[in-house]
Amino acid sequence: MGLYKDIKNLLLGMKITGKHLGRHAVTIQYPEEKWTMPERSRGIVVLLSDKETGELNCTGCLLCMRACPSAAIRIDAPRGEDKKRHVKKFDINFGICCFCGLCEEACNFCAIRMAPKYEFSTENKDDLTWDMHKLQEMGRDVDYVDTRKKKIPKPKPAIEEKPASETKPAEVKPDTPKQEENND
Amino acid sequence: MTRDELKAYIESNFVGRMTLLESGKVEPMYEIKADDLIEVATKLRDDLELKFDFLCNMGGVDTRERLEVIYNIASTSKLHRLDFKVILGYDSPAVESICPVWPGANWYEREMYELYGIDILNHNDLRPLLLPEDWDQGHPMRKDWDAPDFVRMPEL
Amino acid sequence: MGKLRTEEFQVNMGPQHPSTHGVCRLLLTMDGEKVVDVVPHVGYLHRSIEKICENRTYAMCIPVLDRFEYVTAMSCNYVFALAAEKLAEMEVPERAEYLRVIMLELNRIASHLIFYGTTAMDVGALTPFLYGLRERELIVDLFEMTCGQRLTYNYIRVGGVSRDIPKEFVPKCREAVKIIGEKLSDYEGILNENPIWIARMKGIGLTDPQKAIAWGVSGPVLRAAGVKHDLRKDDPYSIYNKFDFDVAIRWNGDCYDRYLVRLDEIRQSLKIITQALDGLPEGDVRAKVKAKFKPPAGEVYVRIENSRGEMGVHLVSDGSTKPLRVKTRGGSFNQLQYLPEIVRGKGYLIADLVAIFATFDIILPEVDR
Amino acid sequence: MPLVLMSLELIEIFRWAYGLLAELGLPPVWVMLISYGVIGVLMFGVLALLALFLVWWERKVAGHVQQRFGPMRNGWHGWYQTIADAIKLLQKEDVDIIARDKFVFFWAPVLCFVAAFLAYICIPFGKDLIVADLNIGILYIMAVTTFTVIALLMAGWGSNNKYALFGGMRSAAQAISYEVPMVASILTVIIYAGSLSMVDIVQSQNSFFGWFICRMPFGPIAFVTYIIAATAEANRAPFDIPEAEQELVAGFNIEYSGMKFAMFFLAEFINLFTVSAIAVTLFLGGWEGPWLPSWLWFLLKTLGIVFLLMMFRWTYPRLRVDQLMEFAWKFLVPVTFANLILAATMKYLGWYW
Amino acid sequence: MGLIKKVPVYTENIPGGALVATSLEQVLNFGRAKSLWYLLFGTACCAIELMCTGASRYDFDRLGMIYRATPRQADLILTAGTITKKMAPRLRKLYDQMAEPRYVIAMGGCTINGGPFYYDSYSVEKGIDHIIPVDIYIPGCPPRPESLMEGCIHLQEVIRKQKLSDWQEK
Amino acid sequence: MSEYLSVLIFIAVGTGIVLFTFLIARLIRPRNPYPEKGVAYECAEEPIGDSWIKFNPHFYIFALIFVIFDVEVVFLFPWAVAFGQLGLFALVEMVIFILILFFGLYYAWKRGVLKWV
Repeated sequence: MGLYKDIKNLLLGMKITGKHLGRHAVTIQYPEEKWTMPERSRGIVVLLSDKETGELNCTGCLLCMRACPSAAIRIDAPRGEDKKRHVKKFDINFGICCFCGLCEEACNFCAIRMAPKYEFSTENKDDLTWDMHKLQEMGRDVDYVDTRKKKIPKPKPAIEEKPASETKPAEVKPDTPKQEENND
Repeated sequence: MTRDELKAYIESNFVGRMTLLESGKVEPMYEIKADDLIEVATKLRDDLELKFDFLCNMGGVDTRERLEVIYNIASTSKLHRLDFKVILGYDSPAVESICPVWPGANWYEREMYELYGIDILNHNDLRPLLLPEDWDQGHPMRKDWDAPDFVRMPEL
Repeated sequence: MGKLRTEEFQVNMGPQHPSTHGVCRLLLTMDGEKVVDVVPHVGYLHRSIEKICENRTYAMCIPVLDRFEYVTAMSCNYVFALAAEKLAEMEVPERAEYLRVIMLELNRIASHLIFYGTTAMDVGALTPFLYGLRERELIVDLFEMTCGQRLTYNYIRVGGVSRDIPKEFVPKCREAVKIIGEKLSDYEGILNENPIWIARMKGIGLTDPQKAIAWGVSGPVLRAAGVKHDLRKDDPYSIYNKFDFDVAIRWNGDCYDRYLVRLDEIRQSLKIITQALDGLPEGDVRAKVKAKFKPPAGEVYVRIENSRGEMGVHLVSDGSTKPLRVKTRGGSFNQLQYLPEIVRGKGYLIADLVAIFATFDIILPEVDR
Repeated sequence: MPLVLMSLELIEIFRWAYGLLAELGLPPVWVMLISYGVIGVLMFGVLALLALFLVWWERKVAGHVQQRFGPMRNGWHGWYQTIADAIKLLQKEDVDIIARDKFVFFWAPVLCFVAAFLAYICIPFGKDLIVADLNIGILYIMAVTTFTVIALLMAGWGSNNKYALFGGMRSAAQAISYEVPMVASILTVIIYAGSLSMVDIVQSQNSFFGWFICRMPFGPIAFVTYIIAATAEANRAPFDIPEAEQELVAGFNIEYSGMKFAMFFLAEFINLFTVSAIAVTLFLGGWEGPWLPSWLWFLLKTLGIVFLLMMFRWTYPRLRVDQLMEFAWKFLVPVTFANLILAATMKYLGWYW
Repeated sequence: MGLIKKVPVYTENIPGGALVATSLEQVLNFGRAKSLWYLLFGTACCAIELMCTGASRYDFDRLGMIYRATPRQADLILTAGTITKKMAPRLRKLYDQMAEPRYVIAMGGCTINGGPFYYDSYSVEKGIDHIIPVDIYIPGCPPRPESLMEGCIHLQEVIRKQKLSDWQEK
Repeated sequence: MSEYLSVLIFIAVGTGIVLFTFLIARLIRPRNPYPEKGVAYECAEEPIGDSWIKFNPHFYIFALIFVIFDVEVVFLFPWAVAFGQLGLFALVEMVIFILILFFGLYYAWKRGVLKWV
């Protein structure tokens, strides 16, 4: 009896593996087909630019630098004559960055964002420290909802922005209390 | 036992041996004298009302003023929990090993010995646990510890 | 044949060994194929997380603690957030609590699926490993959709969770729950009653409940030895007392029971997730937390039921923005301590040791921190 | 044209080539030497290709069982993946290991391969398609393939590594334990075939119901016990304890790199094919079959058995070393010998068909 | 031994010799690139992603990459996870024990620079390039399986560009 | 006997080809030995003690039992081949032969020899 049961269970195992043999693989064949990254994916940190002027949104407030748990962000933004900060240097070392997304949450100016991009292997360690321009370049094609308060929306981009704001209401909502608290 | 019952019970049964501290936020936190540790711990474990048979956690704390050894104990049958600590000074801190009471303390004590430099008396095996075998730079978890290649987080 | 004695010799198993799940070094004293003694050497992954946390603000600690136990990073997030909340005596919105429970339970399943896979692999069956990871991907997808990362989530924060779930989360989660529930029968069919599997697992690595408690062993390892100890029931945190679930328990305390307990736990977790999804209220997901979060001075030890046993944090605050001391506790630490006790002198073979190590489900970051 | 292909018997090519060689007017000994030499080289080529194919196939089977693909990026479904592996292994450094037994270490892979290779002298690939129909055929194969064990033991001993030593010891103990039930299962067939020659054995099962697996009731038992023992002999999971990755890291070949490792790898897959080929010859009627040419039948049947063994590997957990031994001595040996006696009795009584 | 290095030198003077040398180079490089067997070496979080990459969804085997448990047969170390000061000599040992040609991919922040453990950590090695030569760096904490595969494909491209004459340098 | 010549030729051809591939590999492979590389691999640790040790003697007991059975099998082969012509006497005799051996196996079993450890 025991033998019969054992054989039955051994065959059951074969049946299960055999069953899978006929099924289609779940594999995503990476270089040819790619997994569509969810928009919240924290692939890489980028700097966002203004949609119209093309200039960096960053105001050099250093909030992200202070929020970074691994101190991967280095900003040099001295105050100019007009008492405003001008971003001179904005380096992120991706060899230190822990991709936690705290910088994105700290930012009040839609300047820094985690973008769903991931292909950045290099042969040289120094290439992993990205400067302002590279970060900006990477952020060019990142779509975002401009929630900065100082901007007065012009009629033209407002129409374009509408569908974008509909797609990610969930993302905007939790950001709202965050901004308030940072203004304290 | 509920928290208040536990407090009352300990107050009546451990007079003068366990001092309630204010720092405990949720569970009661007591202080035990270093030389009284084993006896109190044994009693905590063996008392039929308490039955603290489970050592959750223990470790050293450096508060910049003194060293402490914290013990978090629980009971798997009575489902209550308790914290206590032993307060030590900076010069030659030492505490009795509580492995005879809770054998699970073994590695925690080894870890404490190497990271905080708190000597464990009557512990039979104080080999380094976490640090490299050839470590000679002192006790890194102390607040004033420093080493040539130790990079502090920049104040931003 | 006890008279025939041979030389005892020592073999290193690890730090780089396929079945030590990371970088544990087991120094085996062997007599032929028999393991006479085992001495674990740890610390190869000692990353000084506790020291790092002492120099970070409370918000920054959470990403660092993600790496404390990366297989169930949600639990690490949660246990620290819970400790900070207890210190600050903070209320968390109900929706956030529900989301936390969903995430914790999903992560528990993910962890147990890794356990299922690695254990099967350590015992020699290679295919279940991939089946386990295949279903884990579904859970990882959900996490990525919600918080953007696959492994280090930084999702559960002090005062709630970082973001609300996206719209498509609930249907996708239900689907994943359904699929995993269905696939469980495959998992069981391929291993549970397999005579080879039973021969390898039954009666191996017996744990004694009293000793295990004394050594601080917790979680599924303890429950497999017949101790009904589950912090979700015994010391309920979050909103676990709202859900109806059973504590998975077995009585023999061998490898096979530890394996079964974890499979049962997957079932119970699925049950909890379904209930939580059904009862998910609307509302805020995060309480108001000041930018400079400063809990009052004091100390607290909180513990939760992780997939590897009791996970706890002893958090000491001196009233500044940075914690004074973060003492973490992971289940694997005690279980690895206990491992020599059950192997020494029992005459187990290397293969048994591998099976015991696998079913203890020890992962090294929890031990080394 | 397809019909012609279907009736294509490879042996005709060899006969024609042999005829050419014989007409050259060399002394007969030379003709024989040359023809065997050429056949040996050809056989090596065939086996190398076969092993490459089997490795690829194994990876594909594993992939599909696990709902993935296996090699995909080198050619259609990665068909030249294993060729890349071979080229890679060819240019891999051969690590000089300190304090080993150099002689043993060097010759172990050679012996391992040669032992696997020698079995192919009397495996009938098709009708008349056999290198030499030795009259002790099956006994010879059994004897020769056992040398693999010595090679593995040598590898384990020569490596100066404890894990390798474990692997070598385990493989020796395993192989000798499973040799007995394997031979006993084979003997059941031999009682009926009345000959040790592989060709005779195939010819004695001339119809489907004449296949030894269909001879009730001992045939299926002998077949199953043979397959179990053969899996163990070929060091395949669930009996792959000599190289159990999770226990012994890589077992006996732990210190081997480059071409020497490749020889073990090659021998493992050749052995896999050998045991399947023997199973086909003994139990499944060898090359017998309608419509298709005989060598194709043989190949198809053998690959079927190989596939079965692969499925075993990707389904079952691994037995522990002592369980493995106990299974052999306490279960397989009694069962196979009882089966042997049963078969002999039935043969004597004439209750068979 | 080392003869292959001289092939370009010998074939220089023969007509069409360069072609032979190049095609030989290509064939050999093809073998090296397309059959990267990686050492089963994972220390921390990245090891889980490495496991996922090997699993059904991403399937490392597609790239011709299978794991070997022993360094003798491995071509590639994927340093998946933090390398601490205690582990560093062991990593060096593993690298030493690998048969050449051998390659190293530094996977994840911890191995590149110490990652989140760069500051305030007393026990983490700040970059494995102090210990062993690294070919490819993959940022991420941990890198996604796709990033890892991209890094491996990158490495394959690097290997395929190698010249016969400078093979044995590393 | 000409068939048996093939065995010799195959041994020569097989060994030759293997050595030939070794030679080819020797020509194109890199070679860079240094002392650390040659250390025996033991999970990234320095090996403790010698690896050539006195191994568990049970292994030899298995070998002994195997030898007994293998000798038996050698007797069985001609018996099996000629079984068709032999008749009842051969059958009974071989059954007795096997039973005697099995008695030995049973004895070993009971003495606990058939345990790997």
